[in-house]
Amino acid sequence: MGHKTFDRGIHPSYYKELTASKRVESAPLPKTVTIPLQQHLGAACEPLVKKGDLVIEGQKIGDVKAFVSAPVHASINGKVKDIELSQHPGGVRVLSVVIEGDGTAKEWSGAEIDLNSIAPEALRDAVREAGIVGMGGAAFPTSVKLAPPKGKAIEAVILNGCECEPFLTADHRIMAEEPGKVVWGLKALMRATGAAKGFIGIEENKPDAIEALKKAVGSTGIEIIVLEAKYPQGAEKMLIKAALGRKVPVGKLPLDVGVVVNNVGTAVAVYEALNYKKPLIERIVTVSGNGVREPKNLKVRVGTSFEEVLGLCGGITGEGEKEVLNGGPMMGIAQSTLSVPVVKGTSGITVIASGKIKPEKYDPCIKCASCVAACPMGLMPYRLGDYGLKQMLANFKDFDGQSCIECGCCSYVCPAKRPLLQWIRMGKFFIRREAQRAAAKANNNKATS
Amino acid sequence: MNPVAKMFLNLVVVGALSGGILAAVFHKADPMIQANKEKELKEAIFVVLPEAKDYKTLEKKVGQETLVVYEGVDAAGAPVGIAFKADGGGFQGNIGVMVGLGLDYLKLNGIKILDQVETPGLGNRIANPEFQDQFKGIEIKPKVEYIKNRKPEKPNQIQSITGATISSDAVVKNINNAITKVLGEFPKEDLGKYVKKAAAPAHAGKDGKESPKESNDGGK
Amino acid sequence: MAENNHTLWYEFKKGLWQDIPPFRLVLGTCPTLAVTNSVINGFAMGMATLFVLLGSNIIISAIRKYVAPQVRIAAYVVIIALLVTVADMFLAAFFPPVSKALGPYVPLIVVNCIILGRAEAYAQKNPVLPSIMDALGIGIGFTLSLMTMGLIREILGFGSIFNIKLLPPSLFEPWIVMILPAGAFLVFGALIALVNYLSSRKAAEADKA
Amino acid sequence: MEDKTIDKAELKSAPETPAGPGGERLFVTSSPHFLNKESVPKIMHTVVLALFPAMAASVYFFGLRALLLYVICIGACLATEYAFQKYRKKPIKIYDGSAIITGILLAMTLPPGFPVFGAILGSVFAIGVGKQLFGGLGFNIFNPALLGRAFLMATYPVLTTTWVEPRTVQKAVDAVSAATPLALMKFEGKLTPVLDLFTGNVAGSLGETSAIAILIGGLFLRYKGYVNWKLPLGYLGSMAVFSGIFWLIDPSKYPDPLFHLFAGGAMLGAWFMVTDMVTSPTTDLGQWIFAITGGIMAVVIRLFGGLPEGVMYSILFMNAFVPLLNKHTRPRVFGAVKAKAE
Repeated sequence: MGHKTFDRGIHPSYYKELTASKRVESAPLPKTVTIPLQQHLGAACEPLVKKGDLVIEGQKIGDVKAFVSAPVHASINGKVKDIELSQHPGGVRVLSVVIEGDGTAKEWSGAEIDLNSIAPEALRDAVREAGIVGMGGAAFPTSVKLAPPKGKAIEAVILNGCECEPFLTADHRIMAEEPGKVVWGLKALMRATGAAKGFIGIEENKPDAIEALKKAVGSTGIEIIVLEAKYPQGAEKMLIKAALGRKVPVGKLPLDVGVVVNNVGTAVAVYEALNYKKPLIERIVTVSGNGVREPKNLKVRVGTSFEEVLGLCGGITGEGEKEVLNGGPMMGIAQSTLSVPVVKGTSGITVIASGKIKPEKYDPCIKCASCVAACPMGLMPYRLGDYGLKQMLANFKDFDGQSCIECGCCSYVCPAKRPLLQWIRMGKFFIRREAQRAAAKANNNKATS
Repeated sequence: MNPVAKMFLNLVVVGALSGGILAAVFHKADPMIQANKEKELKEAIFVVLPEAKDYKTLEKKVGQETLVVYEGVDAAGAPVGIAFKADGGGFQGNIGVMVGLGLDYLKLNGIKILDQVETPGLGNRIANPEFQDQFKGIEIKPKVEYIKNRKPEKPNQIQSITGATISSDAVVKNINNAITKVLGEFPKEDLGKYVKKAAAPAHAGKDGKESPKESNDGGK
Repeated sequence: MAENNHTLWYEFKKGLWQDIPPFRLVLGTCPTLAVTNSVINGFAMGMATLFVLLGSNIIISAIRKYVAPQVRIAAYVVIIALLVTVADMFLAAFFPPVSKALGPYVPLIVVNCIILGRAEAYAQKNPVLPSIMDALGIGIGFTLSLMTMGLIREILGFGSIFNIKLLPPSLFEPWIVMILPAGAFLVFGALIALVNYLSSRKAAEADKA
Repeated sequence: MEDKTIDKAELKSAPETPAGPGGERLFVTSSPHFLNKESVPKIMHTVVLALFPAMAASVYFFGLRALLLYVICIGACLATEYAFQKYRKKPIKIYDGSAIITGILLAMTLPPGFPVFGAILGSVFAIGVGKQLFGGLGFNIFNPALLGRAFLMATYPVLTTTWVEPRTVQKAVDAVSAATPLALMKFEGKLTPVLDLFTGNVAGSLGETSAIAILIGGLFLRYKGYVNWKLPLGYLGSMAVFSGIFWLIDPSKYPDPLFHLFAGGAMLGAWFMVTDMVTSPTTDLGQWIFAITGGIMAVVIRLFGGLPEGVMYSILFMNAFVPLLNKHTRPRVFGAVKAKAE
């Protein structure tokens, strides 16, 4: 205790000891990869290759002109087998390029370049070209974050090394094993945004990472902020509040308080993109959970199927129903099939065995206020849940339901096991649909008049 | 007909007829109502002054209010004691007590609770005979006192009702206050001076009207 | 004036269940809550109300064609006030203990919504005979309601019916709360629920048939 | 009406490659996929456990009669709960422990010599009117046990205020009735030694006499995390401060704060009734207002009201304000802009 933090939040059991001290292993080359053309928030890419084309590792295979997007690259050498709709771990089906590998791989290396020799604009372009997106899970294109709108100055870049999700240790290992790359990446991000200050926020439960980074930072002026281990410390808004004491206003972005937050994994990707000219085709994935025989931290090519990755860890084990999650247990998305590929935003694959963790029946709300005490956004989830479920949308809006960041703290703490977050999502969904319908109606009216 | 005139006529007719009927009913009923009140008062006085067979009403103006005291007389017309009402706040509302005081101005002849709205089953036990009878023969000097959960030891003590201390306390307080007032204003030797008029032997019908306290009760 | 075709019997019986004032119409709740701590009080209050209601319905129905609509409420109120005063005096003269127990609630019949409500809703639109039946029905329904309240409250609150002790005090400890206003609300709520439940069941059965 | 969601639906309808290894179906639910181990019955049963010290103390001080009252109240509460759930065709949930708590708390507010029929009546009212008529667990506005106690207070005013001395100080002869420390203070101006109040060696309701036993249970609950520390702290704190002001003004007329905290139902109320989850506010500010105002109310009733004890009515009174407090003391949404100037 005594470390900086934000208000409320929860202290779940972390189970990080399963993989926290396991060095990252490189996964063997996959035989085929399925690379979705949309692995980021924003516009989907158009395919740049055709069926039957030969591609090499790092070759751009999809891009689009839109500002909010990032190109995708081939992650292995081989031949384009197919371009088809395929299940994305985000839950939808998107157009994907299937590449059959030829078993060869490329070596990526290069000398550290002098940052001062590159213009910020060039840095940004390089980041975009490398297809770098936020690697914490949300997969927001990094280049967009680095290009603030005119009139808004960025004062500080914060690297997010909190990794507050239970089970996940990918960021932890990155910081412990490659602190130099992290710090260099942060400097590059600072140069790209023109920020004077750089911070790295780490939770107190990763002492070896803190130690390693402190050594790497030396006297560069970058500050390492040790934060309390609490969920959701890694949520952007919470991190900014904890580290700098600034609150991002409702409906605004970190930019509005002069801050950009990036994941430590992103910083390493930036390092490799600038020095090795290596696009984002590989990432570190924590494979853990009580349903995995041998939990591991693996360096995996984008496009490798979950089934293959799990196979490298001894496969699924355990009794009862199993949930395979893209991400950690708090915010991860459950998969209906193991054929989904690892994407740029896959920070972990968590397998929860025994579906009993989530009972089907829930009890009436006893107004214990646990959810109110847990909600990092200062909402009243027990009410929002009711309003969402009953579609009382006016009340839902009045109680600021749309500020929900879907961290799941409310559902986690609820002693009555009420699926609060699910109901809040319903509320948000109905409001969105209502707005769409209203817009459609307005359009129709315009057309007729 | 002119509508305004019709409205006017309507109201006049209805009003006049109603007034007439009311006057007629009042003429019949009022004596009986007054008699009922008189009877009630008389009964109360006779309870607290058991030897009295009739009473005289004594009045004295003290500032704004008029103090009323009833002097009980026996069959021969000789005074047997005085009775007066003691009002005051109880636990929930007013408690009205009729107090009978011996002519020696030393001992109570008895009391009767006239009105009370104390908690049923608890405070309203002040109206039970067990409680009221305790006051018979109680000395009023220096003042009436109550004690809890024990038998009274001194001649000026009564035992309060278990669990209804506030109501018991209120009764005792009211009695003490009223005694102080009456003893101050109606000294023993001056009693005769304040006689309003000799009590009518059969129907003391008009007496009630002269007592402001009683006409207040009539409004209930 | 629209005159409906209901039978006189219908006009009478509707007040006994279908439009029973305190429970179905939720009218006249003030005396229902205030004076029903014994059957006798309920009965006396009900009878006083019945008398006023009957009188006002007869008079208003009889004069309905002669009163200018603009002043009708004023005229009705005068008539009702007259009847209430008469009732009050009658009770004070002949039944002083009842009069004392009912306290200010007899004069308050003037503002009882049932009286003016029936005058407005019924008597001023209908001839004398149906108005009498209406007043009798509503009045008796009201009296029965008050007596039911009084019965329950007296049994539980005093352990007696018509001031006759049912059980020796060693066997039954009276529920004081039933004599208090709180008890009136509890019984009133329970009876409204019961009446609603019974009529909804009746309606369901009627639907089935 | 053309809807964008339709396109998505078409995509989803494309054939799926099912399942995991060996064709096993995977379990798909919405996040979070990880819940803590709390549950309503667990909370309730822990509260029951926390009530044990006070129950044991009352059996020690008042004998087997106390035990009988506990058994009767718990049994009657469970039976009423069962009857209502059965009649309303709801799932029978009498084992969730909430009715047991109501039964114990109700018994704790009764005098040791309270008759059995009264205890049953109070239990039926507490669960029936106080809880099930509102819709069952979680929907009641008032603390059911206190509502049952208030009903008994109005129904049997004599029986609910007839106390006996604890066995430990009873004189050889049959001591029929005794006065509680608060009644002694109010009507006779006598103060009971704080040590006796603390251990519970005084006349009073079953569960409220022994401050130390209640404190043990309360702190155990706090340790378990089922008591929101703001509520007992706010309630007892405001009682102490408010009564302390009067004590400082005139120590001869008003008792000291320690007396207020340890006498009567203050401890029991503060640890087990103010903290009732269902009937206390859910917001931080609301909880403070609820607890502090409740404490002040209790002292006001004790010092200036007609009754010697004010804890029960103060809590019931504040219960009525909980929906209002919840509505108007919503926490500040993270990053909320102060004034919506636009």
